[in-house]
Amino acid sequence: MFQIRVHGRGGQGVVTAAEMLSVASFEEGRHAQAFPSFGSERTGAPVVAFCRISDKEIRLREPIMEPDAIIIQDPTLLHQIDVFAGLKLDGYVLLNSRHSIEELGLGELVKGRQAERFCTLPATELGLKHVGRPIPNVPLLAGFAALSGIIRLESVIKAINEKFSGKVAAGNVAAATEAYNLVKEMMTGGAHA
Amino acid sequence: MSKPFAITLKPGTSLANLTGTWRTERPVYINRLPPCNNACPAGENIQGWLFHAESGDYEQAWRVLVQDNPLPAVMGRVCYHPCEGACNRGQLDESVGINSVERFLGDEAIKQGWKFDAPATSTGKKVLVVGAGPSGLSAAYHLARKGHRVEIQEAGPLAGGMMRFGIPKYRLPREVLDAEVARILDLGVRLTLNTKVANIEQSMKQGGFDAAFLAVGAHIAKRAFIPAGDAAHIVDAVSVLRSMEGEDKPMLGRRVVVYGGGNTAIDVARTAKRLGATEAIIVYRRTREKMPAHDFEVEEALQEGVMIKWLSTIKQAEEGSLTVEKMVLDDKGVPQPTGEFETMEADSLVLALGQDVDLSLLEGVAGLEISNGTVQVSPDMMTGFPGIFAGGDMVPSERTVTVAVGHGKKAARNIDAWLRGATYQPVAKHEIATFDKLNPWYYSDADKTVRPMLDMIRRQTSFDEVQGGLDETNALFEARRCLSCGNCFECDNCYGVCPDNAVIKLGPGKGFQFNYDYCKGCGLCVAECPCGAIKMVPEET
Amino acid sequence: MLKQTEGSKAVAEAISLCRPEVICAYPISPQTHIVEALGEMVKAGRLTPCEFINVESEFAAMSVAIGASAAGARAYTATASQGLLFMAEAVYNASGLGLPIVMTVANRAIGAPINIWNDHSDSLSQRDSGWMQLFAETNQEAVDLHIQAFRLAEELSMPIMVCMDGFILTHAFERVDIPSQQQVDAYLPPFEPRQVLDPAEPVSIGAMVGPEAFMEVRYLAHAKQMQAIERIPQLAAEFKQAFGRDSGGLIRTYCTEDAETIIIAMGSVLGTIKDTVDEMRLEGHKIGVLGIISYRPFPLAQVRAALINSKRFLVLEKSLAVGMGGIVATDVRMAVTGTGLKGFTAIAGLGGRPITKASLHKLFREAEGEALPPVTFLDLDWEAVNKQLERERQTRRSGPVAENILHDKGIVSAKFG
Amino acid sequence: MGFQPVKFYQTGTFTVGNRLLAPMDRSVQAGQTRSNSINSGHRACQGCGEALGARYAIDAAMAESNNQLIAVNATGCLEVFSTPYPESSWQVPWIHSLFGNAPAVATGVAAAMKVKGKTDVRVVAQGGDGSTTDIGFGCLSGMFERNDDVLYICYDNEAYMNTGVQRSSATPPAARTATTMPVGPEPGNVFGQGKNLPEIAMAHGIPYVATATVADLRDLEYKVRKAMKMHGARYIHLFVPCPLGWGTASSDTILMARLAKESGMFPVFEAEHGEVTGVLKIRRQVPVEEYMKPQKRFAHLFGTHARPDMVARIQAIADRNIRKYGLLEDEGN
Repeated sequence: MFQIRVHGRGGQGVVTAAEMLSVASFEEGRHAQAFPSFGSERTGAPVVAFCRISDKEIRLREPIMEPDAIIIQDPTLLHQIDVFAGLKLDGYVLLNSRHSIEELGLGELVKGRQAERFCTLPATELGLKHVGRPIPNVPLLAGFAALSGIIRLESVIKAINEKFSGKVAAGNVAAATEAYNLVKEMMTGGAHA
Repeated sequence: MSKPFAITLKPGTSLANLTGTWRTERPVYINRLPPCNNACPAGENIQGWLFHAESGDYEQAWRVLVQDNPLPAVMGRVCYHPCEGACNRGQLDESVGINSVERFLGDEAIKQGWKFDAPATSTGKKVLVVGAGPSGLSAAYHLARKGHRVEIQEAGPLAGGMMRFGIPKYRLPREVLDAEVARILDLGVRLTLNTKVANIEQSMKQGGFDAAFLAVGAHIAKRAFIPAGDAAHIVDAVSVLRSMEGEDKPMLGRRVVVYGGGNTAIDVARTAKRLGATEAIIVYRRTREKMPAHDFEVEEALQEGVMIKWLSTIKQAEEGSLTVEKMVLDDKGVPQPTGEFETMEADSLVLALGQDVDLSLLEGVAGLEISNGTVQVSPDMMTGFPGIFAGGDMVPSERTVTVAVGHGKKAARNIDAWLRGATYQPVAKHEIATFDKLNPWYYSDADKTVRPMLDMIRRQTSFDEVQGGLDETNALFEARRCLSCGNCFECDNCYGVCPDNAVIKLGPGKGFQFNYDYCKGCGLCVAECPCGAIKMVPEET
Repeated sequence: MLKQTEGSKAVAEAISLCRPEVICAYPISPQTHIVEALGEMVKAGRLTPCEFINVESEFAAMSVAIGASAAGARAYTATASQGLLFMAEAVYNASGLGLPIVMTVANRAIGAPINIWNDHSDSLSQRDSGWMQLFAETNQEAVDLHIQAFRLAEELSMPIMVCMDGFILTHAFERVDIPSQQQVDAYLPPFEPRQVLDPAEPVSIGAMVGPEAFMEVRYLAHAKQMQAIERIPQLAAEFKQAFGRDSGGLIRTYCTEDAETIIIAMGSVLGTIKDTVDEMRLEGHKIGVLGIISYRPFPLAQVRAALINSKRFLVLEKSLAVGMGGIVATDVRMAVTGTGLKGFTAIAGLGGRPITKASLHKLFREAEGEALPPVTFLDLDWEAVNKQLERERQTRRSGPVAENILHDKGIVSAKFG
Repeated sequence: MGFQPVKFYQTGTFTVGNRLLAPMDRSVQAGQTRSNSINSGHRACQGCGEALGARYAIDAAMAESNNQLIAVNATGCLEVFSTPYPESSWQVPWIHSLFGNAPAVATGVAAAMKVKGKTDVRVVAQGGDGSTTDIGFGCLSGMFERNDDVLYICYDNEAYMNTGVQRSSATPPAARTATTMPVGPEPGNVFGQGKNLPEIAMAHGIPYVATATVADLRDLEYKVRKAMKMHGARYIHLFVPCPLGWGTASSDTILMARLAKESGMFPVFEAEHGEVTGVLKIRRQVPVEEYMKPQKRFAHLFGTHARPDMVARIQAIADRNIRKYGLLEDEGN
């Protein structure tokens, strides 16, 4: 079972991200379970959502305390809450930022872990560029697909098309594709690593 | 559908619960005597005939009316309508114009040529009626309807009595009177005119009459002692009015003084005015309030220019002038002389001081009691001589056409019983439906219809009828102002206001009945009955 | 059709397939997504004929459902928590009148302190209302139970609550098989009311019943639920035949054949429990699970039969009878009366407190060792509680309890604002 | 307004029936075939205004709906006295659910009729002043706001009579009830600003709002029939005196309603879409004393410890109604 935790702020599509991740996994014939950190948060408040992916039925209902991957939609959260709590030693981290992990001062965190599993992506800019809105969730999902290989880009695109339609869907697909390629490029090019 | 136990009930099943057991008092439908009926000297069932008139069934209304009074067209003109004085509606807005509706019905009957139903049976008995005045005509009519053979012997040249020879034409057109008399005669009543009965016993024996009803009226004018010069022109009102029916009209001069305060005085004064008098002055001892004449007649006379000199007595009459003394009323309302005199000009003086009865036909009849110039009769209208009854002005009572008609009816009933060897048992009268028994809320506001009056010039110069009749719309309206005091008129209030649906409506004309199985005795029906036709009575204990 | 979808949306689709004729909606978390989805379906004309009524309160929601049901319409509503309490009078009324209304309860705690997260306090507070209560373990079961609920409710002419854990199920995206309309139509016949308001055949519904018949009426309601004990397994079996899935029934056992210790629970926590039990089984523990699906009627005989061969049981419940202990546990103990079985109660997950495998591992081991007090409060912060108790001993006015505890726990209350 | 103008016929339209009217112009209550929606054998007190008002109103609704009617009843006297197991007085399909939810239940019934295409079946909800102005107020307002196709009839007898005459928000100032006893410097119910439910209903802008009394049957029937001709939320506030609660003679029930209207204490009017379209004028104005004196609930304002000051304040309320609604003929309107 692969467990992902998504951090962000109300209004950034955090819950949607987890849900789309589960849909993408479902499209690949796997079981998936997405759920929010059921709360009464309003726009701007820190929000958490979860997603489990497994090849068999998922019965577990506890919150994800030891995630295999963490997606952070808003880098300002780094200074406010312990977004990395419980991250497994071999875990993935994908951060929405124009800056590198080092630039963000996360060098300490990466120590003793697999540095290639840490990555940043200017997702907000991608969202603005392709969809016209500063919503980073879809680019991050695609970036996560590239980073982790847990899901395929095509599955993310399927989830996008299930969630959106028309211009919004097309923009998101474009953003996702660019994000996917960007991360792939970074991983192979190692430009930031 | 199998319905859930107790949760769901069948409709209307509360009929099993007889709430009538809650009652300590029960409502009962009653009939109360309407005050109009009670006040009618002719005993008319006024409310009864108004009921039919309300629905526009005038013939039925007329038929109910003439069960008691054969002269509605006359009565609708000359009756002083005590019914209207008693009418409960008078306490609401104005009394119902009963008299005007009666006249409408009477006129309608003449116009439509409605006839009385022929008597169903013939008794073979013969009754002599002496006098063709209102009392005699009434008695003859009722006797005829009961199947007796009736002959009226009348001293005068025409039927009608005081209706013809006492009441001026402008109040009672003669064609109306003639029509109603003719209708009575059509029943088979025989009328013999110009036949003065000199001796009643003899006349009965000669004619083979089984009974007689005497109604000779009061045609002899009362005289007062007034010192008068030879040339003074003094006449009595009876003669004046009687002569109006003849060829030669009375010569009263330009300035006429009438002495008296009754309706006859008014009639004469108004007649004088019409005959061309420039001044018609009534001299009366007391005040207007004390005047026996009906106020509306006084009012009409004043409108026509008749003058009235109150608190005055005539002390002396000379040619062209009268001496009059001023009077004052003492504590008891009796006029007392003041010693102040004045002179007034007068071409003639008409005395209207009342009338006496010519009782000569009774001379020698055994057992009769005469006092104050009238024949005494028992409550069944019979004189002291068995088989001889009397009524109208010749017996002690108020002297009006309506009273006379009532006497005729009452006498006829008693004569009929006497002829059958029985005693007439009047139906017990119901309790009177007084105003406090009504719930007047329910009656719509509706002012009395004003009857049209002849224009003043013609009133002063002709003998055309002064007061007009109602047209059909007005008559209907007026009839519908009746409150139906004391008797159910099917307004459905009891049926509607019962919270327990305990009033059963039997259908049009059939009224209602209480369903005592469910009536809880709340009394709402009694309180909300407009006409007081329900009352609460205690349950038997 | 298999779908990856939100629990609420799946339930809404299931309701829609049941062809409800009147839906009453009043927002309260966490049931809102269900009626929102239904509202959209009605407005879009995808669910027709159906009246979707936005009422002014839960009390009105149930009342509208009562009126609709009494008039012969298939009626549905959903609520949670305070909403259920606010409609409580009408809840009792609906069952008293025998109206087969189906209502989703997205289980949520009852305040104060106000709390929107999951536990079972709400529907359990309506334990004696006369409504049947079926608890879903998964969103798939929530979907299936609703379909079965309409059939059962209408057969017996009694209302049913389908209970699903708020947020944990309602807001969870997971795989759900949504049946086809044909399948549901074949399983669920049109509503044939037992009593109906009809001008053609007037009846008076809701009469005042005095001492002479009230007990009988109540007994008949009880008898209906006893009939349901028979019908629920039959309907589940028919469901399996038609839909090919095990869903519903009175109880569901897991690894109980040789179990010495049996964990009893209701709702979604059964999944976490099963995972924990699997792990313990791998370590050789003789432990099993008994899930109760039908809380009302309570399947006394079935629970007894499921437990009779074990040595001990632990009822883990998301509810608390304050001043007493467990609510479900009381019923379970009645089921095992006279068996000599050792029973424990664990109160867990109140107000959405996560029930973790880690805690369950510890708890179950203690249960196995019979090292538990009769009532355990799982993951209770004893330090905070004791501090507060101490404060109260010392000062009459010790301040707001919740605030104090949050301070003690080092959590800034503003974060929860 | 109030009733079809009828040609003058002896009693006009004040009596229940009038044999001189054409049958079609007569009241429903005058008919031999009226529905008697609430049948004999019910257990209402002697002279109950509510039993009367309910039959008046529901029979009229039955007539207008061609007997296609379903009635919903709130808890209260009407419900208790009409349906004690095993007997029901209702001859219409009828349901009682709770004290405070009749409007919502009616909404549900109406929704069921709509969804089933039974557009000819109409729904009436009814309750006393307690259920209407107090406990069921929220549901009523919701029903109004949604403009559900329900005619709601409030039978106002100005207190909780079913439970033993306790104050409701419709209880008039100074009136004695079991919870507003005639003691202290301000005996009886408080002088508050009142809760004018018809006006609150009007504020919802619903198609029709009317007040009526059991003393003006034609007016009541006219309003019920008019309301039944319309669709959407409609409200009729019907004044029904209670002999028990008011301490009046059982035979005075209608008189009390009449005096309430004639004194101006209970303005009778109708409104469409929030605007007053007609008032029933006072026919024979009476001072409020005439209305109050026969009622034991006001007895403490008269007699040995008379409180003319409080009576004057009540007269002021009536005067205000008269001004506000133009209840007198010469006051325009």
